[in-house]
Amino acid sequence: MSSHNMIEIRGLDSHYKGRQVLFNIGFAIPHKKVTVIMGRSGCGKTTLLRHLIGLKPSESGRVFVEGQDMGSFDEKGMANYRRRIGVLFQSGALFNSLTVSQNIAVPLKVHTRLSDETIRIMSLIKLHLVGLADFLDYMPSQLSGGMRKRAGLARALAMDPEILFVDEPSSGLDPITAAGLDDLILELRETLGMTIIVVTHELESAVKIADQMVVMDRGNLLAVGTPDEIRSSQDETVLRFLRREAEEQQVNTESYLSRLLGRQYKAGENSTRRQGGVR
Amino acid sequence: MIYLVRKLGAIALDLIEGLGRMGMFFFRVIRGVGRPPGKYLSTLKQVQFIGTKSFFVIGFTAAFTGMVLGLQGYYTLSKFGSEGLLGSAVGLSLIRELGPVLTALMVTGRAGSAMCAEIGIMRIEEQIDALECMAVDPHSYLITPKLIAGLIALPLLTAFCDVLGIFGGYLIGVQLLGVSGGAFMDGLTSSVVWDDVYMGIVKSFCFAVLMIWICTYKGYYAGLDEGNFGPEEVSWATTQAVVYASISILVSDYIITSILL
Amino acid sequence: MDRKGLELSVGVFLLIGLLCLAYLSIRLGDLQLFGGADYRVEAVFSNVAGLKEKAAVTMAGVNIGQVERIGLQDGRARVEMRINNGVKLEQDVIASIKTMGIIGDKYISISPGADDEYIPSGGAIQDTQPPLDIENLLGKFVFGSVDNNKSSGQKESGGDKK
Amino acid sequence: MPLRFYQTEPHQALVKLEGNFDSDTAPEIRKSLIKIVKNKGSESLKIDFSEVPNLGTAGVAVLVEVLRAMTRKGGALELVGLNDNARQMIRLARLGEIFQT
Repeated sequence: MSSHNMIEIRGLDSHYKGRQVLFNIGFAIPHKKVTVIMGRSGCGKTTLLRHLIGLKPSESGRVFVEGQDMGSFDEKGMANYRRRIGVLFQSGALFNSLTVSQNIAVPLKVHTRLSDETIRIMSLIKLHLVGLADFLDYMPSQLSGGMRKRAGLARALAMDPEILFVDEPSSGLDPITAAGLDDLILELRETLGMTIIVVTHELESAVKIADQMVVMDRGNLLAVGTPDEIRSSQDETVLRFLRREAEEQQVNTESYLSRLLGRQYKAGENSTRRQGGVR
Repeated sequence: MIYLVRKLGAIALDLIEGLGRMGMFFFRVIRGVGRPPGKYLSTLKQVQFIGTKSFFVIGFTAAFTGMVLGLQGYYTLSKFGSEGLLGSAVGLSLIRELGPVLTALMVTGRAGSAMCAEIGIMRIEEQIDALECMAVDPHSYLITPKLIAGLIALPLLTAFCDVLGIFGGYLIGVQLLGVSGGAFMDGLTSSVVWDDVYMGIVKSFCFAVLMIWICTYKGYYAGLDEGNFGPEEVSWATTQAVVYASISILVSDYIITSILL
Repeated sequence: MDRKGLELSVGVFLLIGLLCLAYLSIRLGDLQLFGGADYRVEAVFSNVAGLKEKAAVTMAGVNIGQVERIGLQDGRARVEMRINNGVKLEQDVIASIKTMGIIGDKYISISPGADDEYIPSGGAIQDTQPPLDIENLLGKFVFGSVDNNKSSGQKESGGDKK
Repeated sequence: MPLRFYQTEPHQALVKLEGNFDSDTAPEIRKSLIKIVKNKGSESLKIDFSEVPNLGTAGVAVLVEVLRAMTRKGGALELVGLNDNARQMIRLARLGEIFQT
């Protein structure tokens, strides 16, 4: 295991309700870099993320954290790993019975012996960072979706994590706020040397923030490289993906017709893999 | 035929897996008692939610149940000329049976369903995942306070229910139907013994555990069977939680009665 | 809700609940919180059919204690009772088993004595009377060897039961 | 105890911190610092960070508290020997101007 890799994934398969959603994924996430995992919605990005934060145990294939197999972590090992990470979920996942500042205080109250006043100042610092300092005592239900997401980011940063996982940071945000979030991610890497993993389908923001890009399609790894490498890639599917060409159009027509007309219409290989999976 | 046998096997395996999961769930919740974070405030909130806010409902239920018992008891007992036994009839049936069961059922409907829905929503909104990712044990953080609060609140609510029910029976029997107040109270005090009160308390403890366990478990694993997590799964889980909790309260009531009697 | 309000409302709940519980257990359930408020006496009966533990012990119709345990001793029934401390039993009291009402519970009635000495804690009542054996009575009535006043009532109730 | 206290001049105090100043150590450091601010009538407090490899947000928050306590007494707080990491941390908290880094 090379020491400059924070996380390494090898030969990871994943099933969800008897359907295979990840096929033999393998790549490495370098230290103190921004890695963007890209792909259309439903391509397995979020599932991959759940493997990386240990919410889904890997069946075949391994996930290594600094050379240690995550599958061999006991409860304590997993807790230690999770104290080093921060996760921003797609919906923000704020606890809706607590105010914004209480939300941020949750990990601090559980893991540290800091005084209430220190915790309050820390929450304020984090909220200021994401531009929500005025909303300290709001309930999550009083915030807009974008604000909730930013508050979720503040909570993910509460424990000064070494590794930050972000699921779809810009979905549901207005363009200006989304750009602000991208800048913040870059600033975090720059100033604190955080290892950041971002899952997104927004090509523009991906290219802007990524040190390394991972392109996925239907549970398969298409390409790994710097944004420049990806852009200059010769691989057809990657190119199509980048050009957002209606690649699905033809294949989809086929599978669409087959679904409409029933069995007699022979579906293409792609579409069978997509719906068929493991029976 | 083979298909049927296979189906049976699958059902049995599912059942065992589910029971195992329920057991593990309970174990983790119990284990959470001694673990950080401090549970003072969250337990207090839950006591307020389960206890204080159920006062009105329980009081109402108890008073009217007691009144009906007074009415029914009077007409039945007066046929044998033993109206004097009304006090002991009302007291015994409330303290041994109706108090614990009614309280548990009302609390299941009022607080258990809400708990299930609350946890279910936290599940579908990834809040439980978020807790896990902060290395906070959701069992200990979310559910243990509810269990402790349930164990505190339910016996007290049951006692409140008993007293108010007896009051209701007294009101009807003595004030309305003219049974002698002394006879009512004397029948009550002489026939109720500590064992009856003890049985009521034991029952309410068991019901508290069952109710919290089932309701939070159903919420925690909302949508697990279907594999998708949405509002429908939460509402389905809530319905199931209330039904299962109520049934197990009634079944365990029979079992406890037959053991303790 | 702020913390003080929360604590107050929970406090009120706990207070009311505990009061109800205390009322049930001490006032109605006769729970003895402090030992030493009573003393033990035993009595041997030839027959205690129908008597249960926790049954009342009375004198002149006043509750003075309860039955603690019923056991067997040499083919006879040995009954342990707890008697309230304030009540002293003379050495020559008579304990008899009676029935409350027609179909009511069995209880022990102690008739007062006149002796100068009292039964100490752990002592025994010497004179006892078993409950009326209704079947026995009925048999005697059928064969006409029982006094009429007493048996007519017994016969009726016995007949009801059968 | 990762804290050393010197009274350099009658009205000046110097505190030298050693070790990480993060959420694990912050509670203790906070207690000592607040005590120093309260007890000694120093008009200015200097905190030496040259032996602090890592400053976390918890540390920054404690510094905010100390600063507040000092200003309330009319004193001043000076941070010296900050390394890059600490400087970044303070800047990230948008407190660079307040602490004059």
